[in-house]
Amino acid sequence: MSETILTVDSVTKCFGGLTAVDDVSFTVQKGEIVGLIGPNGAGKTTLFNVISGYYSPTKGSVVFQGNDISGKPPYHLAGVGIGRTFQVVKPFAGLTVLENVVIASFLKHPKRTDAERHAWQVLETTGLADRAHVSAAGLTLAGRKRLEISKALALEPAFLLLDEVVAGLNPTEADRTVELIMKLKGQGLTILIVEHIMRVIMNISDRLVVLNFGRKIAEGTPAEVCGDAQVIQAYLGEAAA
Amino acid sequence: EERNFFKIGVITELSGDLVTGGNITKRGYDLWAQEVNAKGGIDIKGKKYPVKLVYADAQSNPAAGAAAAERLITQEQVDFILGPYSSGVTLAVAPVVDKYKIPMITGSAESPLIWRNKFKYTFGTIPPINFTGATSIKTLTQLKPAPKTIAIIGSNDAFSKATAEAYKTAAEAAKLKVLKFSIVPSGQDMTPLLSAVRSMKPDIIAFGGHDEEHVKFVKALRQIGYTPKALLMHCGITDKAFTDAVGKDGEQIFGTTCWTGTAKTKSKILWPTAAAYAAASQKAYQNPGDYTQGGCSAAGIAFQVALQKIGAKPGMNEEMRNKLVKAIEEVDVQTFYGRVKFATSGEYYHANIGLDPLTVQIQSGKIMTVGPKASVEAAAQYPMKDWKSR
Amino acid sequence: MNLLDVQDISVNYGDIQALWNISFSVNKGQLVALIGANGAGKTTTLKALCGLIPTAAGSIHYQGSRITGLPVHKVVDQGITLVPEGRQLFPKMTVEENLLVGAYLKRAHGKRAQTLKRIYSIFPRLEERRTQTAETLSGGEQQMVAIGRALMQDPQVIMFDEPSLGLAPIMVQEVFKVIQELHREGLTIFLVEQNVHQTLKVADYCYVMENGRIVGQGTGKDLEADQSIREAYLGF
Amino acid sequence: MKTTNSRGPAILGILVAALLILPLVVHDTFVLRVLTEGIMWIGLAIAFDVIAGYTGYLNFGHGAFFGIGAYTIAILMMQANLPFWAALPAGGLAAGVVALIAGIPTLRLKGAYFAIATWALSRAIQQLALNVEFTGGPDGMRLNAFLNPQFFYYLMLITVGLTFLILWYLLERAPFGLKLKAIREDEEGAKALGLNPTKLKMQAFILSALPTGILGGIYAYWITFIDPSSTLGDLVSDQAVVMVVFGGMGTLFGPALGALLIFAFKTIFWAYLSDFQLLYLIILGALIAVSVIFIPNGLWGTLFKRKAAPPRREEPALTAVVAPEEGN
Amino acid sequence: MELLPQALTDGILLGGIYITIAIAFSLTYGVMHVIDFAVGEWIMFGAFTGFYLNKWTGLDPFIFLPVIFVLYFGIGYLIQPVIHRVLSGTKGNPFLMGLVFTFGLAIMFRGLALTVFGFYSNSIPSMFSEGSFNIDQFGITVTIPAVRLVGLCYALAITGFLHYLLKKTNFGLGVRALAQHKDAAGLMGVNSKRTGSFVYGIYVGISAMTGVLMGCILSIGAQMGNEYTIFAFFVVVLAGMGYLAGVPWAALLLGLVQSIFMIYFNPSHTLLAVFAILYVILLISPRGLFGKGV
Ligand SMILES: Nc1ncnc2c1ncn2[C@@H]1O[C@H](COP(=O)(O)OP(=O)(O)OP(=O)(O)O)[C@@H](O)[C@H]1O
Ligand SMILES: Nc1ncnc2c1ncn2[C@@H]1O[C@H](COP(=O)(O)OP(=O)(O)OP(=O)(O)O)[C@@H](O)[C@H]1O
Ligand SMILES: [Mg+2]
Ligand SMILES: [Mg+2]
Repeated sequence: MSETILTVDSVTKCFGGLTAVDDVSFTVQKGEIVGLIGPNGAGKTTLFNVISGYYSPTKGSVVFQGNDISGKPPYHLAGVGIGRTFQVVKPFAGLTVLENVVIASFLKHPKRTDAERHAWQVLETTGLADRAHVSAAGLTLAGRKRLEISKALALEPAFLLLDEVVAGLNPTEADRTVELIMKLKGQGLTILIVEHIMRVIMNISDRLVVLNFGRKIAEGTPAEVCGDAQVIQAYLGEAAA
Repeated sequence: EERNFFKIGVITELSGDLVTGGNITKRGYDLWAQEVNAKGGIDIKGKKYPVKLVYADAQSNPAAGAAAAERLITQEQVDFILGPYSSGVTLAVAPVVDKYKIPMITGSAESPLIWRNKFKYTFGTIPPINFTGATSIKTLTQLKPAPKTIAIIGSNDAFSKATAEAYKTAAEAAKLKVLKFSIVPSGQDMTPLLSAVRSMKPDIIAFGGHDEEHVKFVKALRQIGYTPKALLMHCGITDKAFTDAVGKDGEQIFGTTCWTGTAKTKSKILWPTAAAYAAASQKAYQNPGDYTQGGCSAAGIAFQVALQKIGAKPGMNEEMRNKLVKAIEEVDVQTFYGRVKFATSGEYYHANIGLDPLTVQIQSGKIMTVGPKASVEAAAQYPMKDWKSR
Repeated sequence: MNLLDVQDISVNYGDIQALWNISFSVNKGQLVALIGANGAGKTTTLKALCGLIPTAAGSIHYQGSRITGLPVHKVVDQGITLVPEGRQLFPKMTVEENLLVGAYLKRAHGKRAQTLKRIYSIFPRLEERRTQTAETLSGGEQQMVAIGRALMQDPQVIMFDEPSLGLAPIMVQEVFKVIQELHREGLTIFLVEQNVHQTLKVADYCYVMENGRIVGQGTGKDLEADQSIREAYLGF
Repeated sequence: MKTTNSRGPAILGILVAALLILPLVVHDTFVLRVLTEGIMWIGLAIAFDVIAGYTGYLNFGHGAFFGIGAYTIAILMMQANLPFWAALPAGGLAAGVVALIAGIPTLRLKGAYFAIATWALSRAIQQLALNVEFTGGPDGMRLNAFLNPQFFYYLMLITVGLTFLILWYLLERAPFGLKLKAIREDEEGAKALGLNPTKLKMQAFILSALPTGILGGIYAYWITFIDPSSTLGDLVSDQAVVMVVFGGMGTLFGPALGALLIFAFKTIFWAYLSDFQLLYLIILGALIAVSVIFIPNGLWGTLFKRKAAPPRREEPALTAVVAPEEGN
Repeated sequence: MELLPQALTDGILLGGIYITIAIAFSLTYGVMHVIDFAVGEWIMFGAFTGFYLNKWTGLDPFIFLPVIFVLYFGIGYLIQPVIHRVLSGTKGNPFLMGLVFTFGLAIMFRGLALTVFGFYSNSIPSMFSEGSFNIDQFGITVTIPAVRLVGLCYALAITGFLHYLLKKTNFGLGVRALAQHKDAAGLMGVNSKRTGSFVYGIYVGISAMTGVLMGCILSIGAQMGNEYTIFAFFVVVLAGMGYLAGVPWAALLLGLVQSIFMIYFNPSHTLLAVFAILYVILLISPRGLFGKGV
């Protein structure tokens, strides 16, 4: 497995005077799970937003499956196979869970009946099928996080960006989500994930990229990164060491 | 339908932007009906038929006006109609009354547009503004020392703009130099514009607008402290409400109208004189009434005269109504309002051309006619006294 | 006597009942924790306690007097405060203004200069950022402001709703350190957390919630030893 | 929602059939006129709801499309001497083109800003009509009278009926409606799912403008007189807002019901209680205020307990920045 | 060119009027997130109250400003809970509902006013309506009507007062907190109901006082409200909704545009220009002139 699916090439993103992402480069290979970690405010979500087209990079470029996608709008990227979730889960609150997913299914299934059938399948996979007709606003946090994943999956993406989909879940719920992620990996999906819960991130990631103050300070297997003095000092804290 | 009273539809603006004008027309129609009924009704060949007014609010909206006409005609089965305050609503109502062949006389709408359309069943007792506007300009130019320059401002609604244009045409004809001619959006504060006007020092400032704008205009002029030799507005100033609102700042303002409560008119029908009408109005509404209200009462009288002439009884059929239209076209009568006679051809088709337009001036809170010569009650006070020394 | 006494409270969201006859109590100076699955009703419990949502039944007593049904501003006036889920700072205000709003109450207003100093000594980071608007702070910094703001009220009971949520490990340790510190200083603490391991370590006493009901209780050690609790809430 | 989807069309079918034979039974032209106007308001309300209820953009300048349609037809018929049938589509087209041109910049605005920008735009258009020659300025325009009540009744019925059907298909059956709702709920989030909000909003705006312009055109020919204050004023926009909110936003039946009831209330009051004309304003105002308090979901939403009612969004936008990890 | 000083003066004075109309309105929007369609009607009610008080007592209407403030403060204070209820509803879209609610109020108030006050226009006389200051120096001629100057001073005083209240008092801190996050403000001990009522009361009170001023400068009538509502919206949006500090600048800009347009361009296009400018500014800067609206 060494086909590169995503290349982040010296990406910098500034907001006014603030450099949220500072000259970050890394690659993601097809089929692997890469964890993106770093202290709060390190620029992880910002980098996600750059990759998924919400921001265009101030400098640098993002190459996806050989095409330069920097600056392309999100809906275009959804079309070429990039699915993402949001750290702040925002379901379409006025719609049902099913409708939420159907909207994403339209991308590959323009007919409404097909889209609905596909959405049901996705909900089965993510374990939300029994809540399909519930208003999305009535879901618990765990449910909403799962809905967030369902919507991204309904796009039938090749590459998935998950932003803190486990945060706030209790350990059991977290385990179920981890299982789901592993299952998706099994289906050949490539995943870039942000998470603060070490128990989760260390277990599922093939590789880790660590950001601090917008810069990449480390990259490697979980074990390598855990031992990195800089990472301990900036992110993990003494207790973890 | 057999009835022993005349059922008359009234379409006017009882709500919406033009509620003020609409209510003034209502007073005019009501006062006429009251007076007729106090005398037992309209005397048709010795039998008296009282009148009953059925109102329909046009909501200051042409569509509502048309619906009102349709309702009054088809559901209320009125004998004829007294018409709206504004030209816009009148223009929407006229085709409907034409279609059903129901005569309508409006006591107010005075845009020249109505008459150009030559609606067969629509009449009006107030002469169009382009007909009346010239008189005042003429009166002013005859004053000494003769004014040489004029600034004309009009609000951007159909009536006010027509007023301003009428003044402009008349001023150019009278060889006055028009220093400024501006149309302004309705309801705005005109102070900056008047500052510009002030710098040109015109002898006359003429303004076409509605009630509320008149008040704003005078106050703005007063606030910037420019006193022209003559300030001319339209008939709006003849309403008592105007003098009430502006007080002594209203003194010596000129206006154009075709009737005042002191007009020298004589009549055998209902009120013998304008003064008698004004007194009746004062009694009913604590307001002597203005030319719009008078015009509306006169519209009733015009119907009355035509009905009597053809001996029409309530519940007229189409033939009778056509006769009535013919009779209205032939009306030529002296009323408290002056002579009512409708044109039967030309650009004033079915508008009242029997009246002599008047130039009036507010003197000691009263509306005095200062021109033309035949109607003069008092000499024009000219030039206007400075705002500050009042 | 219990400082805070909750008896049989129920809460509804429209047709849905979220809490079913919840009872528990908190002693003065204790650190009591509440754990449970997502959607168990923990946040709801906290909101009901401080009057942010109405209770359908039951009673809440604080220092022996009934506070059920009091509006939130009256409850906090009595000395209870909440560090809410998601921090809920005033985004356009600076750090210092956020803290000063904490001293809005009469009780706290007089000594606000003093308390402010103390908070800056606990969180020196905040003093560095005092003129920065809250919305531009990092997640951990925001959490510090939220805690500081609650402390500005000079409360006797402070309730935390998932203070470690979304924080980097190093910040989580920091927050737990502060909580323990406040506990040592004698504040009464009611802690809702998803980070069950840590929580059970620091709590004097702990309640477990499920589907809107209290289903278990005990000291932190007891619960950690309990097999069913381990399976349900500790994972792995 | 399921129930309205299946039963709604059936009830609607019966209703349409009744409406179609009505003029054969009822000869009272006033009743026909009132019905014609009532149907027109239904059309205006549902067209308004495409952008307001489905897409979440409250257009306070909806009346501008109506006026543009009316003026286009008046100008084409009176100045270019086109027959009505040729002018009518142009009315809708003109409104659509204005929607396209105005939509590109305005649809970038959010919430109250969009509402007020569209309102300012409609005011500007009104001022424009007051100030150019070919519209007749404040004098307005008169069209040649063709006063056939049946003709206008059927024309209005067919236009609004078709509008309803097309909208119903697009919004309730085809993916389009659901996509619009996604934008209403969360425009940013919708992008991640492959939706192009700019394009969809544009389509909705034009879809809202087209029928409105056509209705304006029919109105002009029917009433025979138009001027800036009656066709380009606040009347249409204001009424549309009230009708849609009263009936229930984000559905087609809600606005239709709202339009019908409010129009009926107005008309009955106007026709039969005209002595209380000012009381009417007081009652209408109070009715609006009270209905907002007691039926915040609108009549339709309350009667049929829609689950999909947009719930209350807590502190808008602000908290999102501060509280990236939102809980419940 | 000789007209320029006067044009600027007129524009600034007109701007002063717009400040008075909009400033309190902006405050309520900022705190309660309600777009009050009835703002013009509050101005109208205040104007008529001043008119009748003057008529009955013969005293200068400015003397009654405090009375009118207190009276309308009370009315606003009492009405606010209803608006609050609408805005904190859990169903529908409360923001829209609030908008429609006040829209209903405005219609009702207009009907009430037409019934009670009648349909005539009027004017309020005051000791200030007479005088004016004339500057005639260095070839510059400028007239400043006293009553408009008073209006400008009033506007600045109110602006100063609101600024002080919001920025320097504990109450103001609570108000600002409430504006940004209702629940969190409650947790800080801010009584959201009472504070909301206070703010709404202040707004209604100030608007009513403004009405008296308008009656002295311009005219009054039962249907006058609509015009003021339009300009209040205009200024508040231009300033950035709820951004109080932007209001004076937006108001002055509006006044100046109107004045300069009336003097130097075709006056008939004044409103066209005004609306077009609002439109264009919103497109360039979607959150008002300063980009600081909420
Ligand atoms: N739209 C924006 N405008 C200005 N600053 C921003 C914006 N978005 C993010 N930032 C800033 O950029 C920095 C990086 O933020 P980002 O959200 O990417 O952090 P993060 O690594 O995801 O943190 P966390 O773990 O807390 O979610 C922060 O300082 C943040 O305040
Ligand atoms: N505003 C609301 N409207 C309707 N239901 C709600 C609302 N808030 C919470 N609920 C429901 O009440 C139940 C309890 O929610 P609560 O937020 O108290 O859970 P929690 O234990 O705090 O969960 P978490 O760990 O996810 O924060 C859940 O089923 C939730 O869906
Ligand atoms: Mg993040
Ligand atoms: Mg919670």
